[in-house]
This record gives sequence, C-alpha cells and structure tokens, in this order.
Amino acid sequence: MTTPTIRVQRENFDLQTEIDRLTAGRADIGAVVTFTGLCRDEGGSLTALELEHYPGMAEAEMRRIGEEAISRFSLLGLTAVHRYGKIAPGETIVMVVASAPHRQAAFDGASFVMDFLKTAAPFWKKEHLQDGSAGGWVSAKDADDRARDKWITR
Amino acid sequence: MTTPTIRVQRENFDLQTEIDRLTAGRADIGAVVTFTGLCRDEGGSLTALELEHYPGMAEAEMRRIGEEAISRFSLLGLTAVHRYGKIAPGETIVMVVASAPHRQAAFDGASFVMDFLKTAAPFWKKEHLQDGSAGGWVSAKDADDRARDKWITR
Amino acid sequence: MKVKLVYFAWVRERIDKPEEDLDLPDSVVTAGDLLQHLKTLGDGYEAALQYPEVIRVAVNQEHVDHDEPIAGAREIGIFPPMTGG
Amino acid sequence: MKVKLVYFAWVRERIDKPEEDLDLPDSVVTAGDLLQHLKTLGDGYEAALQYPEVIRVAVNQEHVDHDEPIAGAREIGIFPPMTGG
Repeated sequence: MTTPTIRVQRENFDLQTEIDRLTAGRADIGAVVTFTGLCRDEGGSLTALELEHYPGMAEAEMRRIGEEAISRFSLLGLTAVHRYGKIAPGETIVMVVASAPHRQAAFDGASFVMDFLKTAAPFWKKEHLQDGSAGGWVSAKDADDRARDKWITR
Repeated sequence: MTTPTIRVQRENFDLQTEIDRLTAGRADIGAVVTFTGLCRDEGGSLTALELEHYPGMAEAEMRRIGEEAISRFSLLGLTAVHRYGKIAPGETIVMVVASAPHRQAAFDGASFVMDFLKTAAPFWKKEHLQDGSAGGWVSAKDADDRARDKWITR
Repeated sequence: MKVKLVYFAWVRERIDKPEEDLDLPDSVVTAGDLLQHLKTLGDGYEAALQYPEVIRVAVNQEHVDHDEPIAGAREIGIFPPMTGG
Repeated sequence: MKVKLVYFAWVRERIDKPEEDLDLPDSVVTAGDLLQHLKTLGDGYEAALQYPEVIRVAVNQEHVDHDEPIAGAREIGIFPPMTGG
C-alpha cells in the first residue's frame, strides 16, 4: 500500500530530488506530475507573505488528502510539502508530486491534492507590504471552493 | 510575447533547473506544473526503448504545440524537452514545464502539450527485449487520440 | 468539560492569545454552541466570532461541522477559512 | 517534380533506406497520389505502404492530409502514426 510523504517545513525544496525519491529503482512509473505554487506580487507592493499553520493538524490533513488521492487515482507515489514562515515574491510556497503508470492519473492526482490543500489544509497567508504595514489576511476565494467541488460532484 | 523553449536531446534533464529558468527574477508566476514521462517495463522483458525522431520537424512540431498552448492558456512560460536514442526502463523520455499566474492554466497547459506531443510530434518507439531481439515498434493508442480530441471538441 | 482551545490567523489576533484551557458549561454541546459561548467572553472574542458562520472548527485536529457534538474533545481549533497552497 | 523523401520507423525499415531523391511524374498531385505511386516502386515500398490510410505525410516538415496537394514540396516525410511522449 502506497503511503503519502508529507512535510511542513520552513526551508525550500528541490523538485528533482523529490521526483527521484519517488522513481528510484522502479520501472512501473510512466508519468510524474509536479505542481509548484509560488508567491506572486501582483501590484508590486508586497514584501512577503507570512504563512501560518496549525502544527499537527496541517500534516494530518495533508496526509488525509494524499491518501484519498492515492486511493482515488491509483497513484504509485504522492509527496506534498508545504512551507511556513515569511516567503518573498518569487519564492515557493507548496509542492506536490504525483506518480502513476499513466499521465491522466498523475495529472488528476496532483490537481486533486492542490484543490483540497487550498480549501482544507489549515494554512493562512498574511500580507506584509512595502510601506512596512501588515496588509491583512488573504481572503479565501470562491474559485477555490468551486475547484474543490468539481471533484465531489463528478 | 512568450516563446516556448524546445529541445530534442540524447541527455537527461533536471526538472528543478528547467523550473528555475522559467521563474528566475520574476514575481508574476503563481503556478508551475511539470510532466515527466518515463520508460515503463510492464512485463519485465524490456531492456530499452529506442526513440527515433524526425530531426527538424520534431522541434518544429513541438514549437507549434508549445505556441498554441501559450496562446490558449495565457501561459507565462513553456519548456518541452524530448529525448532520443536508447532509454532504459525507469529513465526519462520527455519533460514539459508550464508556468502561469494560476494553477488551472498551468495544469491545462502541461496536459495539452503532452496530449499533442503524443499524437503529433514525429517520434517513434521501438522495443528492445531481454532475449536480444527487437520487440517491434510500439503501436499508437486510440486512448491518446481521444485524449487529444478532448481539446478540440470543447 | 475541560478542553484546550487553539486559535489561528485573525481569530488568534482578535482574541489576542494563541491558545487557552477552558472549562465549558454543560450547555455547550455542539461546535456551534461553543462559538456562541466564546462570544460572551469579552470584546476580543466578540470581534473574532462576529460572523460565526465563516469560522471553522476542528476537534482533535479534524474538521467538524457546526452542528456536530464536541464531546470527547481534548483540543479544539478555531480559525478562519484556509488560504494555503 | 524533384523532391527529397525521408522515411521513419517501420516505413524506413521496410523501404530499407532513410531517404532518397525522386523525380515524381506529373500524375502525382496529392499526398495520397504519392503513396500510391511509391507502392509501385518495389516490394519494400509495397510492404511499407500496404495500408496507406495509416501512413502520415509531412510536406516541408508540416503534417498534411492525404487529399492535400504536394506542389512546392522540397522535402516529404513518410512515417507511421507517432508514438513519442
């Protein structure tokens, strides 16, 4: 039985290293899909996003999401890493790697995990602005709820 | 105007290096999706796949597919690398990296490029078997045509 | 019932503490009851829980709906909608 | 019309050469005409093009349908369905 690899960490990650961990020494994987989420600065006014999380529950919820993805898409491997702390524009926030025999399952697995990470994993983003002020907490998006709900209704 | 980066090469590639090339020095990218295709050995009888390609046309066709994906999904970057020569089970065959402001476009871009690479880019796979024989050319799959056609009909 | 409460993001900022141990009255049965009870504990709680329908509750680190009972909870997390990923 | 033909995969193996320059008769107008003409050039061609409907044709490195004209072609690629990726 495949179990997901879950990490919540301050440091950055290396995609190729994570892929190699899932694929080393086996010849049954035909497809690996990765997602990397990065800190955007739309208006040029952001110095950093500060990522807060619920220690313990964040890992537990990511593990539940990962197990559901493995079961639903028959994945051969699933790794999800979410960072916390202050993250500057252009830096990475989150990484998902899904491996499977064929490409559609790998694409679906990575996309499913991201849609549920966004809406169910206990992380929150606070903006820090260039004028030194805290720009407030990022609001949850209806579009993220809709992206999640497409997996429920089909 | 974003132009795709296209390569056809014998050597392996490093995903993180390719991602870094697309994201370095900019803060408008929120999502990067990568696809890696690997050589599978389902029955344990394969020593290698030999990838043949049409030099010149392979790059041209990959570029056409990449340009279409950039335009269709408003991608901020697109890299596609396809290997040729003999590739052992577990080794990589193809890599696609798509970057965008948001995740759905990055997922769609990478998936679109793979579906058309499979069906329109001039590459062919020949099996080499453990008994020393050439196992014949891999047949095109109807499932790949259907995966491509979903982009045409919607 | 004694329970550890943990707060996150703007709920934590408005209540102005990351966690606390509380002894809950017997009238508090569901997660929704808990939010109504907390609102009576002071201005910070009132500000944090002004719109309880948007607040998320986790019992022993698992999401629960507001109409679910909290009996058996050791730790209850209270926080706004998640914005990670 | 003089044109360079390039063959790939099992089409190349059956014709037993990777490329050749041919002078095509005026009766060859479309890509489909070309495949029918090539079939008359020998057993290898006959074996390679036995089922012309599955064969792909590229004119100057762009895919063309069998009913498209090949006028102006400098290089014509002939090959089986693609199986890369």
